[in-house]
Amino acid sequence: MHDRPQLTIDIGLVCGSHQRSVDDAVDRRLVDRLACDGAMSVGRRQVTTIEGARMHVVGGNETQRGVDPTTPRRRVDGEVILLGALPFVALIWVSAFLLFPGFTPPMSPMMTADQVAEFYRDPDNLPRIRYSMILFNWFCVALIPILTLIVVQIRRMAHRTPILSYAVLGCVAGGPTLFLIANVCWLLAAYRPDRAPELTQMFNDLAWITFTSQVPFLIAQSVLLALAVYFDDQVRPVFARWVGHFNLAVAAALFPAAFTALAFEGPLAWDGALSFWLKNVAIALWIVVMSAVLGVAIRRQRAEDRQHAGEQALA
Amino acid sequence: MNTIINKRLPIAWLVLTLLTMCYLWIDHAADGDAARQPSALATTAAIIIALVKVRVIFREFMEVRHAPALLCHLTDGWLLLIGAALLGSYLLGAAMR
Amino acid sequence: MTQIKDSARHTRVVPGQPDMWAFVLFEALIFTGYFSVYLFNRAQRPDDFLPYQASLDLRIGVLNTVVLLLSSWSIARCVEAARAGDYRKASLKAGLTALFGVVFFVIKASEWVHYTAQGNGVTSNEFFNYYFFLTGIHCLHLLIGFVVLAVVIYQLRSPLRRSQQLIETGATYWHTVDFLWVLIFALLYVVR
Amino acid sequence: MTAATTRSASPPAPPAGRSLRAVGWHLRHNPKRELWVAWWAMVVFYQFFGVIFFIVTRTQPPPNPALDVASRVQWFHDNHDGLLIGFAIIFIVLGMTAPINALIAYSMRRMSVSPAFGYAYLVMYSLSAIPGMLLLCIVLTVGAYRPDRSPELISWLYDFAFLSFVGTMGVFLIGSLVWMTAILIDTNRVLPKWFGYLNLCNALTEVVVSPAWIFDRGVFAWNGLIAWWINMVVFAIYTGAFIVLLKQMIQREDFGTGPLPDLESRRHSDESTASTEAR
Repeated sequence: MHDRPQLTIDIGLVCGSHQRSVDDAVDRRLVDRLACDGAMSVGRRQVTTIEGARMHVVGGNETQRGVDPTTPRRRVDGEVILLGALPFVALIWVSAFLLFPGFTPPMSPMMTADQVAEFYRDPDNLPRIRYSMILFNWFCVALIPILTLIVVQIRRMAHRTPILSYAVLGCVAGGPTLFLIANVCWLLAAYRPDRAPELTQMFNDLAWITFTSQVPFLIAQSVLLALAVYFDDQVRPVFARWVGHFNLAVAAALFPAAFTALAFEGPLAWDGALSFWLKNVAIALWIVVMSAVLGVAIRRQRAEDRQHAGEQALA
Repeated sequence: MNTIINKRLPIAWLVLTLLTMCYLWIDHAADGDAARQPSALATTAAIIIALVKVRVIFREFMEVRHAPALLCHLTDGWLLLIGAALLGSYLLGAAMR
Repeated sequence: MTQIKDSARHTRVVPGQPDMWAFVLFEALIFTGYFSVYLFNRAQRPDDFLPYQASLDLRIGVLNTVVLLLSSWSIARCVEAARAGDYRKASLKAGLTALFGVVFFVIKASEWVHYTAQGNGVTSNEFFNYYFFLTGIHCLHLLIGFVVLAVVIYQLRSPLRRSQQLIETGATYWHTVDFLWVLIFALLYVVR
Repeated sequence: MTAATTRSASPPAPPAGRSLRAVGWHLRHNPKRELWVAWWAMVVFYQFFGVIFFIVTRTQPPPNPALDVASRVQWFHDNHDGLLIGFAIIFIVLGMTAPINALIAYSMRRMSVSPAFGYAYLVMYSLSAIPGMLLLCIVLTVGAYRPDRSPELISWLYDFAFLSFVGTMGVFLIGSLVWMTAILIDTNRVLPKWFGYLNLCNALTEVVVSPAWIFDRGVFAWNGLIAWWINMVVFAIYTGAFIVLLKQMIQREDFGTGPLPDLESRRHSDESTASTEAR
C-alpha cells in the first residue's frame, strides 16, 4: 500500500516536529519495513531518529520517550516529586482512619436511628468525625496524582494501543470520586447533629454503603493493571509479572464488599470481616505494594533514560 | 456566467405556498366563530395536505426526483408510514376517548 | 453547460452524502413517534387541547411557513448555482437562506414571548407543553441548520474547497428543517 | 496491500473454533488483543446492564414518578431483593465502562483529528458513570436497605435516584456531539459518516429528556413516552450501531496513521468470524 515516496513523507513526519507525535499506534509495520529497507538513502541524523522512533514503538505508546534526549529527564524528575508525596498522603490516610471514631471499631449497621444520632451528637466524637473526614477528603484527591503515575508507567509498556492506559485513567477519576461522595455524606451527617435522627441515619447509611460497596473502579483498575502487565511483552517488562497476579488477588478481595447491603450482621455487613477488614486491608496493601513497585520502575526508567541520553551524546 | 434557471423550483414554491394558504380556509371552515370541536375531517385534510407538501419538498427541492429508485421508495414509504401513523393514532385516540 | 447538467441528471445520483439521507430518514422516524404520541393524546382528551389551541394565531404560522419555504427555495437555487459553477451567486443564495432562517427564528421567538405573556407558558397546559416541545426541538434543528449553512458558505468561499457533495448535504439538512416544520405547523395550528 | 502485519517471530496459527484454548491463544498472540478485550468488555457490560436494570431490579423502564408516598414505599418493598442483589452485581461489573470509554476514545485517536476529542470524551464519560448510573444504584440500595425508614425519606430517595439517572443527559448530549464532530471531520474513514449523523440524532433525543426535571406525569415525565421510551429506542439503536462499528474498526485496524483500510481487503488474513454487513 505504501510506496516509497509515501514512506519518506511518513519519516518526515516522524523526524519533523516532535509535538506532531507519531501517534499512539506508531506504524510498527512501517518501522519494521524501514529496518529491513536498509538501502534507503537517509542521512545519519534521520537514521538516528528512526531508531528513536523504533524505541518508541517497542517501549511505549507516545513519543515522549527516546526521541528527544533532553525532555525525558525533566519529566521523570517531576514524577519523583509526585511519588515523594506518598508518605505524606499515607500519613493523612492513617491519621484519618485512626481519628474517625466510626472506624475503630467500625460502626454497626444494627444501630438504631437514635443510636446513630447519639454517635454524632457525642461531644467526644463530633470533632473527631469532622477533622478525620476533612483529612479523608484530602486523601481521596491526593491519591489521584499517584495513581496517574501508574497510568504513565502503563504507557511505557509494550502495547500497541493506549487503550489500557486510557481505561486505567478513567478508573483513576472514578474511584476517588466515589470516596468523596461517602466523605461528603459523613460530613453532612456531622454538620447539624441535632437534625432528626432519621435524617442523620440516612446520611450515615449513604456514607457507609457508598464507602463499602463502591468497589467497581477499584476492581477494574486492578484487573486492567494486571492485563497491562501480562500484555507487556518485552525483555525487561515495566512491572514484573507477579504485580499482575497481585492485582488480580486484590481485585478478588474487593468482590465481597459489593454485597454489603445484603447483610446487617456477619462478614458481609459493612463492619464485617469481608466487607470492612478484608476490603480495606486489601486497599492498604495495594497502595503500599504498588507505590514500592512504582518507585522501582521509576528509578529504573531514570537510569535507562540517562544511559540513553549518554549514548546519544556519544553518537 | 448565466445559470440556467430551473423553472420547476418557483412552481414548486408556488404550489407549496398555495397549499399553505388552504389551511386558512380549512381553519375557517372547521368551526367558524364557534368554539372549537374535534373534527376528523379537518384533521385528515390538514395531514394529507401536509404530506403532499412534504412530498413536493422531497421531489423538487431535495431532488429525490433524480435520485436512485431506492431513495424514492424510502421517502415515499416513510410518507405512507407517517400518514398511517398519524391518522391511526388520531383515530385510535378518538376511539378511546 | 447544459450538457454537463443533463448528463448529471440522467445518471441517477443521491444528492449529497447518502449518510445525510440516513440521518433524514432516522430523524423523520423519531418525529413520527413524537407526532403520533401527540395526536393520540389530543384525540383522546380534546378538552385539554382545543381551547388552548384557539389562542394560537394561524396567520403567523402561515407567514412562518412561507418564510421557511422561501428559505428552502433559495437553498435549492444555491445548489443549482454551485452545480453550474456560479459560486458567487451560490454564496448569495446561501446567505439569503440564512436570512430567511433568521426571520423565521425571530417570528418564532416573538410568538413564544407572546404566548408566555398570555399565560400559556411551557408548563401551563397540555397543549402548550406539546407546542413548546415541538417548536422548541424544531428550533434546535434550525439553529443547527445555521451551523450547516455556515459550513456551506465556507465551502463556497474558496476555490480550494467547493465540494459540491458537501453543499448538497447541507441543503438536504436545511430542507429537512423545512419539511419537519410543514408537518409541525399542520399538526399544531390546524388539526382539530 | 501486501504487507500484512507479520511480526518477525510469527506465532503458530490459532486453534480453530471458540474453545477456551482459542481464547487463550488470542489473549497471548493476537496483536489486537487490547482492542478485543475492550470490545468484549463492552458487549458483556451491556448484557449485564440489560439484565440487571430491566429484569432483576426493574428500574428500567422507570416506575411512575407520580406515585404517592405509600406506593413508593410499596415499590421498594416489592423490589427489595432485586434491588440489593442486582445493584451489588452492578457494583462489581461497572468498572467495565472504563475500557468501553477507552475504546471509544481510541477510535477518535485513530482519526485525523486533534487528541483533544478523544481526551474530552474519555473524561466526560469516566465521570458520567457516577451521576448517570452509580448514584441511582447507591441511593436505591440505601432505600431498600432499611425498608422501615420514614416514608418521606424513602420518597426523597426515590426521586433522587431516578432524577439523577434520567436527568444527567448533559454528558450524553455533549459526548455525542464531540464524537460526531470527530467523525465528520475525520479523513481516516475510521467510522462512517452516517454514524456521525446518528450521534446527532442521539444528542437531540437527549435534549428531549430534559423536561423530565419539570413534569411529574405525562409523556415528558421520566417514564414518559417521549422523554423515556423514544429516547431509549434511539439510544439502543445507537449503542447497537457503535458496537458493530467498533468491531469493524478493530478488524480493519492496521496500527498505522493514515486512512483505515477497508474490511474486505484484509478479510482473508483476519481470523475472526465477522459478518461484513454494515449495520
